[in-house]
Amino acid sequence: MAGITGKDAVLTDYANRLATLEAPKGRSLTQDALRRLSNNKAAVVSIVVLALIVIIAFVGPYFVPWTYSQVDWTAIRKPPDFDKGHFFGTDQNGRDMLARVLQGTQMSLIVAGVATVVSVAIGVVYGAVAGYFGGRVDAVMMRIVDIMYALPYILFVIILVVMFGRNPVLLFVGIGAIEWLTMARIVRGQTLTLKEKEFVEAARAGGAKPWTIITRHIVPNLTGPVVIYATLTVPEIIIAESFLSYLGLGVQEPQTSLGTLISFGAPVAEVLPWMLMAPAGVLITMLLCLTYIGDGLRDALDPKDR
Amino acid sequence: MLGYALRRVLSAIPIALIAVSVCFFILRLAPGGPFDGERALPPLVLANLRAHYSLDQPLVVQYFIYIWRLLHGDLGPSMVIEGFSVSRLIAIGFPFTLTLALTAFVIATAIGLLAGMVAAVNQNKWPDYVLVLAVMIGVIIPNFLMAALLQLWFGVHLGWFPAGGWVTGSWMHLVLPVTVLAWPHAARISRLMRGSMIEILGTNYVRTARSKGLGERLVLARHAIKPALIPVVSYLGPGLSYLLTGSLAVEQIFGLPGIGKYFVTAALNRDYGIVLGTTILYMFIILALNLIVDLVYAWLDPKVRYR
Amino acid sequence: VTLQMHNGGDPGSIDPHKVSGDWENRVVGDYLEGLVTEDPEAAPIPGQAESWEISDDGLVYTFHLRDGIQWTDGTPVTADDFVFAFQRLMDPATASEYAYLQYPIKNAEAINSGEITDFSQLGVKAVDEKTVEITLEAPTPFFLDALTHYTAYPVPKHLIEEVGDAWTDMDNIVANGPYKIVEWLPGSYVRSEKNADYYDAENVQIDEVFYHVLEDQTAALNRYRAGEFDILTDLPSDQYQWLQDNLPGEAHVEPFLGVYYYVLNQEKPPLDDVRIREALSISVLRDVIGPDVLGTGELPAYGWVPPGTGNYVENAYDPEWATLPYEDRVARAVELMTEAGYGPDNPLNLQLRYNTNDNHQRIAVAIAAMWEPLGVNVELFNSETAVHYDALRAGDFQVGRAGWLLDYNDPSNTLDLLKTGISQGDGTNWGNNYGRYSNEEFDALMDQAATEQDLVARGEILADAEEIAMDEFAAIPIYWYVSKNVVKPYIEGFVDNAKDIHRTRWLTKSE
Amino acid sequence: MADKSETLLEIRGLGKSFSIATGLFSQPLELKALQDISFSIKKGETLGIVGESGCGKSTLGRCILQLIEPDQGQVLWLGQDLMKLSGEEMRKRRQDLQIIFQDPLASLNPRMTVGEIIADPLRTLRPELGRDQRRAKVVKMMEAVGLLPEMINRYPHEFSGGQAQRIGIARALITEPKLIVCDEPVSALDVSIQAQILNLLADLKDEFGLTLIFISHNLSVVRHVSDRILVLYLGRIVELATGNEIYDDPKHPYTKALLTAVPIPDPKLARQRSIDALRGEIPSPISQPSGCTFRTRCRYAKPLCAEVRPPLETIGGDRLVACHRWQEIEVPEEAMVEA
Amino acid sequence: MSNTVLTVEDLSVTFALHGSEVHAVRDMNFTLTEGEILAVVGESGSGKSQAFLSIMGLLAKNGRVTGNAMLGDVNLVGMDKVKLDAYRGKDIAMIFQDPMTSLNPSLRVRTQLSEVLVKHRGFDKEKAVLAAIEMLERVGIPEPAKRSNAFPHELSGGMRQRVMIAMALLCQPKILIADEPTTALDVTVQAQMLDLFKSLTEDFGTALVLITHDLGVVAGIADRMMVMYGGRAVEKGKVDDLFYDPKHPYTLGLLHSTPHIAHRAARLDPIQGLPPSLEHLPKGCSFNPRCAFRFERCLAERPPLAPAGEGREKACFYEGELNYEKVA
Ligand SMILES: Nc1ncnc2c1ncn2[C@@H]1O[C@H](COP(=O)(O)OP(=O)(O)OP(=O)(O)O)[C@@H](O)[C@H]1O
Ligand SMILES: Nc1ncnc2c1ncn2[C@@H]1O[C@H](COP(=O)(O)OP(=O)(O)OP(=O)(O)O)[C@@H](O)[C@H]1O
Ligand SMILES: [Mg+2]
Ligand SMILES: [Mg+2]
Repeated sequence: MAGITGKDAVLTDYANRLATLEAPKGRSLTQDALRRLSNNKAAVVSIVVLALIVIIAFVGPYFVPWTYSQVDWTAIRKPPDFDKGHFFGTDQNGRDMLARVLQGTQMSLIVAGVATVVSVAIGVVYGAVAGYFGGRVDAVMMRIVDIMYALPYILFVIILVVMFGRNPVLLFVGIGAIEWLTMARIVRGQTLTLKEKEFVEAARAGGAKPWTIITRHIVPNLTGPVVIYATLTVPEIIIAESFLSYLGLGVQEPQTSLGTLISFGAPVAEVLPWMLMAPAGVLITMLLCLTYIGDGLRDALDPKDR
Repeated sequence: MLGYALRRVLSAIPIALIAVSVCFFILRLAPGGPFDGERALPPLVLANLRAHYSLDQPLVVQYFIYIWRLLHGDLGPSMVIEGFSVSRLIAIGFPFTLTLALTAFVIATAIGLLAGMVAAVNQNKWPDYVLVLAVMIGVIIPNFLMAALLQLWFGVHLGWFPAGGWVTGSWMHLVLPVTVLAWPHAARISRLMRGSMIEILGTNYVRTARSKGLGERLVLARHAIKPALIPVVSYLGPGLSYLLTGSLAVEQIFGLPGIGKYFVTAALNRDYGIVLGTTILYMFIILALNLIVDLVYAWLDPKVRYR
Repeated sequence: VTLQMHNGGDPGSIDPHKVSGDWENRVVGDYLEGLVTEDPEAAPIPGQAESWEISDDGLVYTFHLRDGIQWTDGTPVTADDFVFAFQRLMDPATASEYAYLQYPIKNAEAINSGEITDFSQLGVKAVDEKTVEITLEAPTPFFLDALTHYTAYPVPKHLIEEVGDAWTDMDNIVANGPYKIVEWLPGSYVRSEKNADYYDAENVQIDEVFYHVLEDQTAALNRYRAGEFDILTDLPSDQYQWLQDNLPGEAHVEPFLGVYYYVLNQEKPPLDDVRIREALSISVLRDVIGPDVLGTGELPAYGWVPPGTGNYVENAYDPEWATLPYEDRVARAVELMTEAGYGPDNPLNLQLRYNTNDNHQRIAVAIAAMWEPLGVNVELFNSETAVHYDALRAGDFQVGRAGWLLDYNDPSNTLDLLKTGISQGDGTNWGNNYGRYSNEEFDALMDQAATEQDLVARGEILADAEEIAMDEFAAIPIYWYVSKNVVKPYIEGFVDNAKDIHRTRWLTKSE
Repeated sequence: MADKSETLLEIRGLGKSFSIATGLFSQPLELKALQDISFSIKKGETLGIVGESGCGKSTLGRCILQLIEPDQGQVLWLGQDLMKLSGEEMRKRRQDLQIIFQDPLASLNPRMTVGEIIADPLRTLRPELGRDQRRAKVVKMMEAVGLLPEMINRYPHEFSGGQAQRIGIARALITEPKLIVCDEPVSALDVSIQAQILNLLADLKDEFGLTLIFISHNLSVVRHVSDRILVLYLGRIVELATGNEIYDDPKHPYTKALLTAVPIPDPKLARQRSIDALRGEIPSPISQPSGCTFRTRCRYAKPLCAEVRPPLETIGGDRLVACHRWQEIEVPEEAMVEA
Repeated sequence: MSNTVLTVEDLSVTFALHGSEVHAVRDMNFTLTEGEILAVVGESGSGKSQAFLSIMGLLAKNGRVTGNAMLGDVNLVGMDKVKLDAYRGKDIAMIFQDPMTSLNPSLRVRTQLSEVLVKHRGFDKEKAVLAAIEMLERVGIPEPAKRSNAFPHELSGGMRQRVMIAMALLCQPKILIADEPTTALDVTVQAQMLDLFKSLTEDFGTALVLITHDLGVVAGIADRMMVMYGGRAVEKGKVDDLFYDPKHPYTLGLLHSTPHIAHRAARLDPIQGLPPSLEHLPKGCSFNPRCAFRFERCLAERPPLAPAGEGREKACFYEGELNYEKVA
């Protein structure tokens, strides 16, 4: 009672000691989550592997004898050849696959990273706003999403290319435009139920603005599905990137990306297997790691799950 | 609720109109037309073709012509597949697409839910890790590669299933395409299910259910599934529409007669009629799906209200 | 006996006046037959016409129809059907893409372009029920060949008068060829059955044909390997070697009348400078493209008319630089570039446009690498087909990919591509001459050839024209197309030919 | 007690009904949770609200705070109708109006630590406070409600029911509001902590003129804290009087019944006493009885009661009662609680 | 009526908590006989709920339990979950403290009620629903047939609590653990519920564990009581003994801080100080920092729960008369 009125101020030695000695530091959900993430073996291994991939992708090119665009006329579509320094073989243009895989990994990492963040951010905000306000706002916002689903997005791509030429930033816009929709729907669905919870009412009673409620009370409780769907979005984005690049938006030859490499490798899986295995191997490893990290993160962000 | 549903159903028509209108004009912004191929057409031929499809009219007039026809239930001609009207193409291809998509949908949803639940119950134990691996393969490997690999392996090397094609009534022909379509869908479902299931399993009401000695299976089936389904259900609408529209690679690799490919190729070919036709079709499907999803929310969580 | 044929694309139509692709030709040529048809080697032989006479001046062809030929609904095929068909073909309202193939016919072009509206003035007449008389504008050495083309097929007049364009609907359609179409599942297949009423029916061995839609070549090969296809009409180049090793003799890769080339926009600098064009052309190491980059062994192209084209001189254009060692060519090219004012310090930046496709991309990458030593920086720019050709036509490019497959076996078919455009209204219609190459001498030679009666002389005039254009590097030919088929050993009667036409009626399948 | 003359809150003719969906296609039922509620509270006063479970007490609290929108009536805060305020203005008011929720756990955000939960209203209402200041306040507040500061980083599900309830109390108190709607604030607390909290509330009342609306089933507690007591039955006020009046001389039969049922913390007395619990059909708010809603369980009911709904009459001073027969009813001696 | 139905021995519950451990329950021992009503009172957060949750096998993920809880001759602690399900709900049922979160928000009340009967009694659905509705009526829910169709959020707090009660009673379990079952009920209904409990123990021999803070309730219904503090039982005995002659200072403190309906005191008299931290219990007796009667021994040594007179135990070294005035 000492704190407020001083009347019941008989805080015993013991309690006093506790209050001073334990002067507790605030720990946020994030710090807590990181600590708990570090206890999850699968996630930790995945983080290490993913970090290695990232490092190799960005540093590796300096140690590889060929560059990703260099043509070796003497080694077109050749399997791995250690004498010539084509450790992963060459493609039909005589370019070194290892160099290309490294460059492609770089590219895919950047694209996936940025586009995922963009699409998750848009999706979460959009969905939470629609779900929280409900009623007419929700109806209009969700019908816009529905329309975007129904429109063939290739059209947007074509228009974008024509209007703005090939600007790498547009790639993110292009991907962002398609990939946030489902996230928005999932988030909205969750928000619909979350906003009826009593703790949201409590927050309103505490004078919180709708925006505060959304960011502080709704969004943190969405982390589970959001983290999980985000890890599912990454592979989609990597494939979407290769498709958009194929259509002329985004990464252009001689630069490449994992998705593009795989789409070239797929038809020759049997005759030039090295063209598929290297990029597919990297992609699969990378995304599996991401999945386990996602799971770990979900668990770590769930306070009940220790 | 009924009123709400009615209002949504009625609003579908104006919304579909908005969608086609947007689509119509975007389509015309894109350079090139349906008759731009490798070879230049003689000018008169081109002019005649354009006249035949009213493309020589001012855009707004074309728009109104289209809408007028549309309101009379006519989706117009296809400009690339001249042998068919858009309605015929859809009438032929859609049942197939629907079969494929629904089969994949049902199977994948069931497998996905089950896998998600098993993974959630065994959280961070080996069945969990293995299941995650098994389902994620379906998302990680792009569908064109998956289709190619399955075709090569099961169609050519093992010869268990036809490597492609479609014979009416033959489920064998469906196996590989459905697998390719269903796998990623099952994966997404199971991931979402796992996550929300874990959350639900920690709630007090699951504790209550356990205290009643119902047995873990019943606890899951009756008490945990319903609330855990919400994020899954949110995905089901988009998921089914992915299955309906995302079958390009599957159709092209297995040579199937569905209409999923038009979603991509028609826009590339500037086949205005088909693009608009499929847009309308999908618009209605999506609106219907999302209406169902929204109604299901209210069933899953009775606190969700509709105005 | 059922033949499972891989047919590539989805037919857009099966109306002979509306189709344009070889995949449509395969279907249409099986159910309709013209006056003249193709033998296994794709040479013209009597079709619906039993025999014909050609007037001495080469202008009038008189065809005598066979007895007893009829549409599958029992109506006889008459001369009227042919007259009607040609009129319909030329009718501007039909908007037939390939009508121009029959422009040798008198007044055809005038009708097709709307100058003459009276269709009866077309040079195709029914002398009587069984006799068709065709009058030409000028003697045309390849006219019989042109008559094998689907644009010359008859159509059922009685049916079209009744149902119009809907005559190709599955409920209406009739046939006069060896097969009749019974099912069309867009996106999957077209199915034909043997036409029992066909005059040569007893020699037709295959009872049923599936023309499968499958654009993915690897998938098609997989299905071929799985035994689902008997014939592949295309093959993935990357797998050619594998096919030769594992299925020896089944892959048929043969020269085909067509040229793959890069157009150079000569309207604008820098490519209006012939030195630069020369440098770019001679520095392309063509020998590596077909065998290595593509893997199917397409032959290098240095000229404009594919070898083996009829009515032409052998090896007409064979530039001397082509035989030089590649290093010398590169050295020469560098020299030329220096002369033109470009070099390492002042690199030439070029945009290379191609339509989105793996093979085009590979070639573009390879050629960009070949140009690098000349100090040329290439920006690769791909776009979808519609946008690509839109840009080429609009002259909105520097270097662009294109290709030309001959419609009929005559050099004029390719050389016409380089003729100066015709002025039209306020601009010039350049047609398919995307690079806007223009040379009066060339044009004059082409006009001269058009009226030359003597085939040999004509051939030489055309060869001169080719030389003029190629010496000016009007475009960069890269390789000659090849036809690619994979045929199961149990299929007989499949004869490789330069037109890549293999009618089902000649095939047999031993099970 | 602080200056009582100022009327802080006045409720006029408040009504609220819920519609209950019974199926996809059937007409929803109407549940009248509150009807025609009018009363006022002066500054520094404590109004106890008692009544049967489900009679609308929580709903009333929520309506006052505009957490649910009443269908009818006015909620006047210092003469200003809260229902007419814009969202932004209402939010500003919230610093003065707080609520302690009945369900402790459900009202706590499962992904916030206790520290964050308690600090949450401060962050919105007192943004000028720095992090450390906020933390200091939170720690003080936790101590005041009997929570150990070392628990500051725990998540709600790691608490016992009573601890969760104290978190809710701390959250409501921390903004130093003028009025708190306490919905069963101490039901899950052991008597010692309950006493501590009640004392704390009393101190705040004395020092800052805190006004309370105190909803509870524990009549002893209500008696202890309340100046006046409002008795609700099926969404209507049946009696409103000062604490002493109610406890010493209940007028409404329902109030009487309530008082006789109060458990006594004395085993022998408790065993001797035969609780005359109310019998009879408990009416439902969906289909309320005609006339007096209590008549179905009232042992004094007469035919009149079924026909005419008794008005809320003023008797002696500020006292209100809604009963036709309040004057005739004698309090049975034995039912009264021995002192 | 002296058949022992439940024997709890050395029951301890700990929770892992980022680095430290919370010892929610330590060394708890008690027995329950048929038809007996045991009241468990004590400080909020002293481990009452967790002790019984652990017996039911329902601890949170970070919780761990040791000790024995013998139901007849089977040990519920550490029992395989599948086997446990044969007893839970049927032989031993629990009414949870937090009715809102303990009811499934997405299932109708009738479903949640009837399923126990289907499972343990093999009733068919309809019969089970009828039985459930009847039980709702017995717990005093008006229009039970209609209300059984409601979802939990449509019910008031007290109704939810009664639904919880109904749920636990449906199978007439041998042991009923009622964790603050009447906090949200008004007194008349509370009285009704207590009657119901009472008749249950009398008619069916159910042993009732009543966790509550309302000493009035305890006084009215319980036979024995157990007082808990800081995770331990500090005093056990007959209700009358403990009420009239508390032997542990904490029990005394509790009785003292109870508000009385008959007179309105200016201030209530709580036990001074803060409740102990279960992460770091004070050395010696956990109550010592707040105890007016402590002496040196209390600071150094923990008093064990030892017999103190007939049928009662206490954990306190102080043997003198407990009298506040004296100390103050
Ligand atoms: N999951 C958990 N993790 C950590 N500590 C917990 C957890 N659950 C409960 N506790 C702690 O265990 C102790 C005992 O909790 P319990 O719920 O048994 O208390 P209680 O005696 O029932 O109190 P109340 O009367 O307030 O309900 C409390 O101090 C609580 O903070
Ligand atoms: N959201 C809702 N939808 C439908 N009915 C509701 C809703 N909220 C409350 N009710 C109903 O309104 C009535 C009053 O509920 P309220 O929660 O105010 O009761 P209460 O007086 O607080 O009861 P308790 O003491 O049991 O908490 C109850 O009959 C309840 O069923
Ligand atoms: Mg309430
Ligand atoms: Mg408890």
